[in-house]
Amino acid sequence: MKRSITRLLMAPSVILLLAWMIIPLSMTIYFSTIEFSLYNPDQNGFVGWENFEFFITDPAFMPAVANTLILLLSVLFITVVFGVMLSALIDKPFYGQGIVRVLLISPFFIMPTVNALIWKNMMMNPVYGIFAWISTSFGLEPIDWLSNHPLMSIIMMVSWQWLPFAILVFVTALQSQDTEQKEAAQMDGATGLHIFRYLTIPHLARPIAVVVMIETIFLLAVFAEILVSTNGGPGYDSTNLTYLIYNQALLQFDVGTASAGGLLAVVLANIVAFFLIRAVGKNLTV
Amino acid sequence: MTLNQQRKFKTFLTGLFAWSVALVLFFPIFWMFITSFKTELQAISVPPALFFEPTLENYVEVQERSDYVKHALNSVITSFGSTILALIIAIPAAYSMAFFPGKRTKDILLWMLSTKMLPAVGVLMPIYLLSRDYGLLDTRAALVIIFTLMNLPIIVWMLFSYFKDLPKEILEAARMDGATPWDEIVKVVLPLSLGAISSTALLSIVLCWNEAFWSLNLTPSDAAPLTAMIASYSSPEGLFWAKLSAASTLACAPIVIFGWFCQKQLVQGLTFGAVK
Amino acid sequence: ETQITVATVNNGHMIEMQKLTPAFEKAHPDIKVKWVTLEENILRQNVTQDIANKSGLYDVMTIGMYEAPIWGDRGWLTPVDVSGSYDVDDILPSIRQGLSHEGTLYAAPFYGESSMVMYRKDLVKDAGMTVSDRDSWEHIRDVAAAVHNPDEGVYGICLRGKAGWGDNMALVTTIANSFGARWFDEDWKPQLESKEWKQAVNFYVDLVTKYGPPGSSSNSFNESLALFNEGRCGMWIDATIAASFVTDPAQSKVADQVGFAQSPISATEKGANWLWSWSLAIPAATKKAEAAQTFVRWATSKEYIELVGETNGWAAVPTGTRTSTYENAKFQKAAVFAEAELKAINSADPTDSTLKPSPYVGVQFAAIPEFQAIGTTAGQMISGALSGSMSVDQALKSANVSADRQMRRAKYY
Amino acid sequence: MSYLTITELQKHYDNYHALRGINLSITEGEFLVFVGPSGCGKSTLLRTIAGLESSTGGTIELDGRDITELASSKRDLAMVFQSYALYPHMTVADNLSFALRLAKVPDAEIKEKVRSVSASLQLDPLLDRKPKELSGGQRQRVAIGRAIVRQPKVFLFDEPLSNLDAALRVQMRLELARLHKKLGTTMIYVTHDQIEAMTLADRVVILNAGQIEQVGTPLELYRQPNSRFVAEFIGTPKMNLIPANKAALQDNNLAIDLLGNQIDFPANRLKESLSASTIVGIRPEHMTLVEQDGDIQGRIELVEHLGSEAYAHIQLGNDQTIIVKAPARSELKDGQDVSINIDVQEIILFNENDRVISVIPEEA
Amino acid sequence: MSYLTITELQKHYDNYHALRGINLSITEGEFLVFVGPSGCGKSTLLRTIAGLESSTGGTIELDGRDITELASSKRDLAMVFQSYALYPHMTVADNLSFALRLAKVPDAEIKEKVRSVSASLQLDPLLDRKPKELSGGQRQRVAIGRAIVRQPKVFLFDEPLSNLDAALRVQMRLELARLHKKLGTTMIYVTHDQIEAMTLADRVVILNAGQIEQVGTPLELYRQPNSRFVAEFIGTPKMNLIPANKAALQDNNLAIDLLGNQIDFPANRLKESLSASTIVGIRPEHMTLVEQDGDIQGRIELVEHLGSEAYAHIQLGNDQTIIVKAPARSELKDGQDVSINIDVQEIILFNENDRVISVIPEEA
Ligand SMILES: Nc1ncnc2c1ncn2[C@@H]1O[C@H](COP(=O)(O)OP(=O)(O)OP(=O)(O)O)[C@@H](O)[C@H]1O
Ligand SMILES: Nc1ncnc2c1ncn2[C@@H]1O[C@H](COP(=O)(O)OP(=O)(O)OP(=O)(O)O)[C@@H](O)[C@H]1O
Ligand SMILES: [Mg+2]
Ligand SMILES: [Mg+2]
Repeated sequence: MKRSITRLLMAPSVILLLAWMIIPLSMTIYFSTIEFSLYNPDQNGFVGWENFEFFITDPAFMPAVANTLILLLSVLFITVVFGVMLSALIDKPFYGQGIVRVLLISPFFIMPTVNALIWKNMMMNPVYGIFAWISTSFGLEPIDWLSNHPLMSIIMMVSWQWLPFAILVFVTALQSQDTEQKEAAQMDGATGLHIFRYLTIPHLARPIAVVVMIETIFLLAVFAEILVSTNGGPGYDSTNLTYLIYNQALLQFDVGTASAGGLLAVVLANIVAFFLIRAVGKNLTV
Repeated sequence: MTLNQQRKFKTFLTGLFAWSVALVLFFPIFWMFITSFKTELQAISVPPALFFEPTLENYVEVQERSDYVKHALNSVITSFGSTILALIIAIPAAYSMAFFPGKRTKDILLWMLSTKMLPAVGVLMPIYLLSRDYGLLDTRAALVIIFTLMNLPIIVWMLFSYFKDLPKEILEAARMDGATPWDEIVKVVLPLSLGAISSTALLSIVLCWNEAFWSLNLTPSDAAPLTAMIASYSSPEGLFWAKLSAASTLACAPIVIFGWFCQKQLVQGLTFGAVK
Repeated sequence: ETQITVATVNNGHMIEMQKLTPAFEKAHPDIKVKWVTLEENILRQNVTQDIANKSGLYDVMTIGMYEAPIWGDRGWLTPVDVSGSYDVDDILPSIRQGLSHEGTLYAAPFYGESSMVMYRKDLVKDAGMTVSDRDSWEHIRDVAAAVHNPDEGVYGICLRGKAGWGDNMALVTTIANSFGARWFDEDWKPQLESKEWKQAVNFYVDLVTKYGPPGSSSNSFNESLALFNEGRCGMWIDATIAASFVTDPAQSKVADQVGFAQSPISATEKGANWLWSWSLAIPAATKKAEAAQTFVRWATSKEYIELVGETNGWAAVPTGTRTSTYENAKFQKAAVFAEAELKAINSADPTDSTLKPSPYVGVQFAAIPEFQAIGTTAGQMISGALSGSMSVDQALKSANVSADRQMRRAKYY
Repeated sequence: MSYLTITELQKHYDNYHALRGINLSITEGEFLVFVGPSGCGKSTLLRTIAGLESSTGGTIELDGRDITELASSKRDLAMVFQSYALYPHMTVADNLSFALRLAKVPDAEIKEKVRSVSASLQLDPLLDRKPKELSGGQRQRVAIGRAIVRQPKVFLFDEPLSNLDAALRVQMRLELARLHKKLGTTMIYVTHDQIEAMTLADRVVILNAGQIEQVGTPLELYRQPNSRFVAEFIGTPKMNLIPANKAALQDNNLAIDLLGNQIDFPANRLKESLSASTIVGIRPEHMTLVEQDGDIQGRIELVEHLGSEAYAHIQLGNDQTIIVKAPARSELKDGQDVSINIDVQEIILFNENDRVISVIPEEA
Repeated sequence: MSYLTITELQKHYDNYHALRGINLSITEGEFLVFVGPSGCGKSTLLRTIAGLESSTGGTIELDGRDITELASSKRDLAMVFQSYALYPHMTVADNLSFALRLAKVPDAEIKEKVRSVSASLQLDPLLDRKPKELSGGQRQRVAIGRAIVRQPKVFLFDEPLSNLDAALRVQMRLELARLHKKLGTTMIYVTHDQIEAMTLADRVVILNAGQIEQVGTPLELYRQPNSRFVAEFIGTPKMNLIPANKAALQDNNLAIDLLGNQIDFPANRLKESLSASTIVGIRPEHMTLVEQDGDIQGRIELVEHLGSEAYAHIQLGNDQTIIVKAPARSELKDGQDVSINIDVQEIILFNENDRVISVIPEEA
């Protein structure tokens, strides 16, 4: 077919996304160079790099970057590892498989704010939460999740949300695994564990890449859970970059600094994406 | 134990384990559901009240306070509307990328995905100002546009991956039969990829349905979807867990049930080109 | 027919107001009211964006004592029409003062609150202690120690710990005030590293860690309320509005055992209890100012309070705004906490809340735009100190550095 | 002495009775081929022997040991799959050594075994490639290599050549035959290609609907089929089957009325008495086209020239089409009337139950 | 009169020159078959004719019109794909009528055409099924029906039978031949199965590495190959090629020294003079095994019994293995020494460039 037609077909998507990227981005770049606080909308002189400097020198900045990465990597790790194991498990036939699947994927459909509220108030509360109740029932000291392990608590909530997504993708992928290969391995003397290790995991390489890619996009943007449960605290222990920007933009109404932060986040996201695409990109488009 | 018995026992163990994990993971949702039938006092009682007289009081309260139907309708319209719009825009692009790849196709695809890296919080103000200037604040249109653009890259990508796995010969056969590109898309590609399209759509709908940031900032009132409704039940002064549970149950139920019904589709279509 | 959009916070009194809308619409058939009810944080974001960008989505917005003077100063708000039957003089003077800028009332108080001590009479008595009307913090600590019995699931004292300028910092500021501290000196230099702050925060952290429930660093009003109503707190120092919840048998297991007292003091009485009011304001950008005024006047009138009293019982009326409410015999009878609450509110003075002189208005906050950022960061640090992830000195130092950055950037000096 | 003995083997799927009592004994070193139409249970039988399916009745004994309940990984059998089922992410070398590594064989020994197998199958230049970089025939060889390297007691093959193109199939078939000769290991081979069955097998097992129809050497099956099913199944082009109207015994000969013409059949070859409706089976290569006065007449519908020979498709009086093998250069024209001579010695008769009622003597 | 004329057709892929100047003229109604080894460009040529690949040089003319640059949908050709490429979401009836509906043919006419095609291909009972509910052969028929219904100028087939099993392949091959006879439409057929090529084609085009090696009728190619490539490619089992040491002219005969034995070859059949290294090509069916005193000697390595005949794989003195066709019942044993007679009339000689240097006369 003619090149021109293929271009024409792609045009709407490309143009829209280009606009979606360029217009806000250029406005953001503009805002990041002026003094722009919602409380003083009339003062908007050019300030150069000041907003960036202010954002980077914020004592919360480095912890936020670190937390962003820890959150990202931990959730990726948890969802991929448990996702692979659970999907391998529910891929085999057993009684009530359909219902188990439905139950397993349900958390993915729950709104992030609701997720955080449920976990914070009903699960993790050290006095009247379910976890505390379980601990005390066993005679243990309840863990004060949000105070003592704030980032881990956030990681748990986010993982709970995204694990089902990983399971969904992996279950789909497992359906295409060649049964004859597994049988061949069986004849070769492989146990179930061997098959999982030597056949299933390599088979899942590409779906894992997909899950990592998509989750990364969303995990870099996590903030609702933080806002609802810990407000980024205690200290900066659960502040991530997105929450820090949120803090600037919507708690302090400092649009200039928030824009600068936003741009820095784009840079960070692209650095992550660069490594990610290097690592898994080959798998994505082949 | 005979071979058969061994296998049965293994199956039993698998089932047992899978069931336990599923129940544990589902528990928070179950608990939210249960809590929605408690009084506020029961909701915070220690140890947790397992046996209690269920009350519908919370649902009545939600019904009185919020126009659930309006919010639900907004959610449905914005998530379905933007998904349909995004599909309409994405399908031709994915088709052209999958069946007529050029040297740049891969780069374009990765670039598209990278537009998703823009943190929403960072560009809130530009979008807010644009919406204000074009009179889009508190309109469904604003959400539809934003959701569409937000999900477009993933939709293009998912469809692209799937289309690439379609047997090329079928399209060639259609071409030999005299089909134009339009015929090819509408009469061959679309019917063949219904599974993928519906799972893509489902994913997009779920993401839109649960999107809270833009809906809270741009459409808090008339066009407010269910996520905004939740915001009127979370953390007021006073006990709120039971009422919040009821509101959350109402807000999540449609999409969860929808997801359950489409689970098969979702599992079939989420291949991301992984099935060869 | 005019339709006005009212943005409000999702607290109980506002919900009540929403439910009573038909009464208003009946009295003013040409006005229709549309409600946007949001959680506090989200509401604040929303209305701030709306008003700062002049988007004009809302005709009436619910704002706090923090915003009213700042926004009034910016000219973003239309002054409240206090003419005629409105009886502006009935409004409690400290509240009125907090909502005014240069003598003009920019927001009509819907309900007001201060902080006070709520305690379990039974537990305190069993422990052989007493709580008097205005104790020192040291005494409160001793009572907490006496009542504290975690094995039985009872904790000595429940206090806010969740980071946020309106959350933990509201309480911590009042403690600091009573220890003689202030946010800024006369030159707007942040004073968080002062001796008084250190004393106060050390005391607070010590108290909560020793006698507070687990998880305090993520508790705010609601979490404490839940604990208290479950019978797990010997004492609770928080907003006066809590009084109506803890005495409500439908919500509280300990409704008949609650005693009230004024917030504790230490070096000074000044600023020992906070002052806050949720109020209705009319953005300057609205095109429906007239209808909005009508609504605001109705919702914050004596008649409205009466309406609630008659409809839902006098224990449920919005309090802390008008003298007349406290003079009402029916209210006095229904609300055991009436006296304590009025006393608390009246004793707070937003213009003079620190021992040493300070340049800002506000008891538990400073009514300047930068305070949100400063207070939020300080809140995070102090909750960090509370959870043990840093020392008090470190926390205050970080908070001070951060505040200094903000003030410098805003060119205060 | 039987090496692998299968007794009354049954396999029920949920709703399908796939194996209906299979009895078979296989001697050591034998090359046994299962053939039969699609769905007859060949794969099921093979997989049950392999332990990949559990049997629902009967026993399997290997080398004196009952392996019916043994896990497949412990049976010491190797299998080559139709799809080859190579491990796609491993190199050829890793594919070959996988089973040995699992069995924790010492590295040096693994290396040695892989080397020897790869040398004998000419895989040396491919050892570092991944399966997707191999051609069909090469994959096939790797799959076989993977089986050989373990030195199992029995090799099982499930249609190993069916994914290859014709030329390669011929070549691989020969290689398999050579391999069997060299290794001398027992092999069980499933196919539905009867050329493979005929050329490879020591004995062929013909399966039909979950039961054994006949077991025998290829030539036995070709020349002395038990039933019409076997007769039709074995031989390309297929055996022609012509219904005979009447048959009467005259002297020592049976006079069969074949479409109006009478042919004489030596009656001493009859196994049982004739019934009214007899079917005459005659293979294409046992008929010759003659100018005139042949046993039956017909008209040429189509001639297929294969170069070395030709197949004439001939329409008979009863509208039936039969195939006759003709020499390569015969000048046959479509539409031409022809006369056909039948080699009566090679005729096989079937009764109405499709069982054979005549026998071709061992050496004619 | 040429109906489809291909002139100097070139096709470059990014990094591969797939067609290197193809010249071909096809008359109306002809059945032309492209054969050649895998990767030689058969599919590319067919797809270029179809317009599915754009050519990078040369022209294609159909019925007097230059179609080189025309979109495939406008060329009025129909194609049957190896994978059938049926529309999986449509019923058989919809598959058949799809092209007609696209062309906005009136409903009544569509109905009529589909009815007639489905009747002639016996698809009537299947019309309401979806492709996945059909067997391989049925799918095949639907794919053909889909092509027929449009009454195109030329049918293109790309290995349409290669996904079928052997028995079905034979049957479908016959159906195709009948179809061609009935419709009389020009057909171009790609296969790598030479039996198909031989039996179906009016003319066969042998492709090799993007070029035409030889064009001719099946028997021409079989008997008078131009080159060793063609000779080896056509005929199963393959032609045996034995290097001849010396050759000397004696009287009218050429004395060829074949592994020490001398055979006499009629010199009048030589097209060109002999070079030092000559290769003698002889097909398996042109040799016979004799007790003794044959032209050459060897030892039987392996005998494949096909029932109707047998292939003897014989190892010669130079360690080369040749295949000799033997009668079905020959009592050949592996390892037995044999003597072989060669039908000298059928010998074909090749020079060191693998071109033919002798010719078999038209009628021997
Ligand atoms: N898992 C199963 N569940 C139910 N029926 C099955 C199952 N596997 C096979 N069958 C049925 O058992 C019968 C025998 O199948 P099998 O695969 O052994 O046939 P086959 O002889 O190998 O055929 P083919 O030549 O097509 O491979 C078939 O009718 C098939 O439908
Ligand atoms: N899209 C392409 N890009 C590059 N090279 C190609 C492409 N398609 C085919 N080729 C190359 O062109 C050559 C001819 O391919 P073609 O498919 O025509 O072979 P073929 O004769 O049909 O082989 P087969 O019998 O295997 O189908 C092959 O070497 C192939 O690798
Ligand atoms: Mg099979
Ligand atoms: Mg091809």
